[in-house]
Amino acid sequence: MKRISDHPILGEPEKGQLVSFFMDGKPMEGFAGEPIAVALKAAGVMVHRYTHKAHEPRGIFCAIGRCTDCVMIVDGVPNIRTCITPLVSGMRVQTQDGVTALEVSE
Amino acid sequence: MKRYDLIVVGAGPAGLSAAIEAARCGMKVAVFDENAKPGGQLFKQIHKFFGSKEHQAKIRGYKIGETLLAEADEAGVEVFLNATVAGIYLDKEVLVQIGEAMTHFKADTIIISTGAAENMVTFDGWTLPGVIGAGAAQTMMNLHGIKPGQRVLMLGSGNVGLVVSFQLMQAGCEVVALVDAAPRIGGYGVHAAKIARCGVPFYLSHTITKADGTDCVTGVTIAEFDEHFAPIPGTQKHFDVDTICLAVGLSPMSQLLKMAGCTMVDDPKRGGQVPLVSENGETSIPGLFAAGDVSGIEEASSAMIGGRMSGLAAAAYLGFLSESDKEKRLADLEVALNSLHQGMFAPGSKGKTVAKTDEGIAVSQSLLKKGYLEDTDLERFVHRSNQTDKNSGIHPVIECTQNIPCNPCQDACTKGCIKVGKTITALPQIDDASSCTGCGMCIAACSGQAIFLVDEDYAPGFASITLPYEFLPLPQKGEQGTALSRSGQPLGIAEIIDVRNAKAFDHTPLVTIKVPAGQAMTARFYQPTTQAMEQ
Amino acid sequence: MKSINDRSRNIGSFVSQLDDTIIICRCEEITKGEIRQAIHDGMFTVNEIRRYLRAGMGLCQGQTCGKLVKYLIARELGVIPDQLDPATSRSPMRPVEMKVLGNEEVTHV
Amino acid sequence: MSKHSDVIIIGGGIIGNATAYYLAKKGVSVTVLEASKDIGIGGSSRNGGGVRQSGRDTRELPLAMWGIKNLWPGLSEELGVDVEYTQKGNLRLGKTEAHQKILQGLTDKAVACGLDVRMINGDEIRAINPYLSDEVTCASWCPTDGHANPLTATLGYYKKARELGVRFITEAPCFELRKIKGAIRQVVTPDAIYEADKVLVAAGFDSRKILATVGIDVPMMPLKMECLVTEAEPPMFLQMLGTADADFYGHQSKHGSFVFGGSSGFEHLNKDNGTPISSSIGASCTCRGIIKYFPALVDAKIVRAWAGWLDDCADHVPVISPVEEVPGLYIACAFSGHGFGIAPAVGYNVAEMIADGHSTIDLSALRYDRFKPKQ
Repeated sequence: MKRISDHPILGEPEKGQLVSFFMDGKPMEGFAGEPIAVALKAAGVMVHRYTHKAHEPRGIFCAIGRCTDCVMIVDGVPNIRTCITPLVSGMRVQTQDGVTALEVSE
Repeated sequence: MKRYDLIVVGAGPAGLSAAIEAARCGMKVAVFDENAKPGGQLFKQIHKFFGSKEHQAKIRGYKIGETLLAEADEAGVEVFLNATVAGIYLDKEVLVQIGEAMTHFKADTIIISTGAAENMVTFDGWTLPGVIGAGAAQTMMNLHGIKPGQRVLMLGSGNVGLVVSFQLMQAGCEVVALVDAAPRIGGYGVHAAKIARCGVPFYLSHTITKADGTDCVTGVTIAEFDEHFAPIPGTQKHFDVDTICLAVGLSPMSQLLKMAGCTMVDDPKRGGQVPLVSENGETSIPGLFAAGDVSGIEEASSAMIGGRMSGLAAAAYLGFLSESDKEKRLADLEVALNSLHQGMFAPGSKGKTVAKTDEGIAVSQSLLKKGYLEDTDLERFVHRSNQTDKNSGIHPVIECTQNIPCNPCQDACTKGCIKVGKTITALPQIDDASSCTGCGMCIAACSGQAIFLVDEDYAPGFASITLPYEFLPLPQKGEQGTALSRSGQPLGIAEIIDVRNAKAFDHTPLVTIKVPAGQAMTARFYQPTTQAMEQ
Repeated sequence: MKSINDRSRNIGSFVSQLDDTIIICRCEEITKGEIRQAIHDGMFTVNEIRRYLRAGMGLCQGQTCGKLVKYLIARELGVIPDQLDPATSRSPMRPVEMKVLGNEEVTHV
Repeated sequence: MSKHSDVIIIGGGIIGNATAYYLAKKGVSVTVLEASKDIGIGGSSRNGGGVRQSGRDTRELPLAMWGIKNLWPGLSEELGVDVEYTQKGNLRLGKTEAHQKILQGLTDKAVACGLDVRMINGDEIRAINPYLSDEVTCASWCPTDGHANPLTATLGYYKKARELGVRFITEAPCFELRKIKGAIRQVVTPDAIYEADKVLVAAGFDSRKILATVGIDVPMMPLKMECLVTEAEPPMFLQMLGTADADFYGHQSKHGSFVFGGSSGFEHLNKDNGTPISSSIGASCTCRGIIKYFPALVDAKIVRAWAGWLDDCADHVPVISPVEEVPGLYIACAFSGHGFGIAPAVGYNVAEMIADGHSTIDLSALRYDRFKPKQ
């Protein structure tokens, strides 16, 4: 389990409503308002994008919106920093390949 | 144009402190922060702070953040969140993205307190998902309640690396090793000791040579380096990990100041590009100040004082505070700041090797290289450790051996057992004449978790040791587990004879274990049996 | 004259190293070898490396690699890093959509 | 090291670097003195990258046409650096009748000089670039125009010139030119006095101050302009764009970023703090301008905005000229914001002028002494 259910100092994390969203077409669940990257992490998604030149995987690196490594396509818009963009119910999140969506075989 | 007396950029410890002081002087103050939550790094700091009472010592960072916010609110400071400053222009104009729009603001004074950014190191595979900054780990676990990974290797033994390693364990992650290219541990020995006694090995003069994995990290190789930074053959070690955490220092995030046209200097002692500032943080542009890490990397306690100083200076600059009041109040703050700037971790001591404490005691080399005190170090440091003839029941053992600015233990003991004195970087002394009641307040007050209550003759052949235990699940009275040494080595069976979790301890439960009398000065941690089996 | 100002000074020829393939600029995927080669091509400043290779010109605008590039240049030129300026700071400090940047209150003159 | 060379070039921008390269190719020894710490820090690296002929004054048009025909196509290969030259045409856009009139005037003049440029209507425009909004009703279309990367082109010339032995000295601002026995001889900097038989002043707006030390004036003023660049976007179009109103210009780079210049209407009045800095209104204003032309770019993120000074000449046309009054002195400045596209041709021809005494293209219309008072 990736989520911390109880913490010795902080107790139980405060979370929003459990909502569903889509990751490369697949339904997933996360808490509304938490960063998209956190919901993905909880679901075990490590790769957020593949780089343009070398097609190398990238994921969360700085987690504070600075390094821009975790960018993905969110509701059709590329280069969205998922570590600081709150999750909204029904969001369509896609792995980014260069600056476009990664083609995912169903 | 919306105009304020003062615009503060960054709602971290420095920015909020500055805003509070300025607003209390009667200024109209706006604070902009790009994050959804204010407080900067404070809300990721779940450990108890060092310093003295005036520095809010023994209070956890996030609590200090809550206090600052309440104070800012009370003082009438307007805090704008999700408000990203795009740039600072001529005439102290600030362009801010708030929501889906840009808004222009002007101010007669500006304080930049944008904090710091993490440094990075490169190695083969450092771009793989699973390699993260230590700040990222803190953000994930302490703000968003998610583990960065299950098995983590930490690179960097400065205070950030040490503190985050401990936090990772608190969050339920396993820290497999702590690695640093330097030959000595950079952070406080007490932070290192907390980790070492959990069994985490330290590898100094080592660095990462490769992160393995195709789509994410699956392992890491480290190696010892010679003086030319070349790996020494045969010293490679491999760990199966899913996360590599980098804590290799911070750099001031000073771009806004540079854009504003402030004279900048590159000062390695302050972490990189910093503005040229006066004592109160005023830059080369009159009325524009810098406070906190952006003007030189330190810790939050200093940032809060620096923030307050620049807030007062800004108030005086605009006539909201008389020069004489300014001088007086700044002088007090100067004293508070200076008290933090003493001892072996003072900014002036950066990069120096300190061989002896201020008291003239040789520093433990084991602590610097392995993260824990050797038994042979104890005689020099631990009061009463060799006075078994005098033991008369429970008494504190303070394993605090470096001159760090901290004194809550002194205030915590109502019996006057513990003395630090006026200089808060002095090593605490135990007054034998005073009688310890075993209340445990000193343990809970010690930000370094370096105080233990020992009773050598708890029962015939057995000693009791009371230790801080900030982990879950909390052991239950009567259960049996393993006593661990300072280096995390199993010593034998330990029985839990008491668990106390008073509100006054502030989430530092005190666990008392019963161990054979011979382990009174060696057993320093407790491992539940279930955990030992899992490993 | 300060040491790096004479661009014809000899810094030796480019010799490839084992770790030249390591990425320095994560956004633009610029390697250590490319940066070292550029220094030997005469790019002696952080700004020049940016412009020549795009290192630090990607989405994060050099926030991650800025210091790394500076240290690489310093090492290759044999100077201390403090002698080198960082890249010029420019607005916006964070990437911002054109519709947002264009959406400001306008007071027409 | 010797302080003497055949030619000293003052200014390490693209004009200086290109001239240095073409001179070095001819075997001439050259020293380039650059005032700042960086090569190509001025207008050379702060422009929109246009390599166009259309919209130019007829006095500089021959230079532009010659450069596009003879130098730009092979430049990447010659310099060993990808200058990203893209020759896919230039659309100069209009929305109103007034715009139509401006564009028609420019087009007529260029056609008279032999340039393939013509006026097209809205449908034709959107056939070339389908992303343009319906507001755009007319444009001049020059298919042989294009764009390139000013950063790599400037530094490419520098790199190649350096390889050929040109000596570049940075942080060497010239504060005085000195004549010896009636001819130019010395260039004085804070750290050293450099000597040469010939001196080219190619220092942008600073040229005026430098030339004044030998009593020569070029009537120009620094004018601050602002540009911005987006994150990389999927490829959309390859043309260079401009407008009749000059409210924006730009292109999509090979890398995917859009580079746009724009205007807030205050450029001639903008202040700064000694370095060209963006105003608080420039980028926002440019964004609004662009969105009107390209609604599809609303979500593109701006990662960086910058400002630069251009050396705006009294008649908005460069001065490229020998100075007979000061034997050995040459001027190449006052490019008025459209120097990048002609820089290779300027470098080539100025190198000829300095080394051979004459140039392939007749530059007499760009002389320094052309400025006459009103009658």
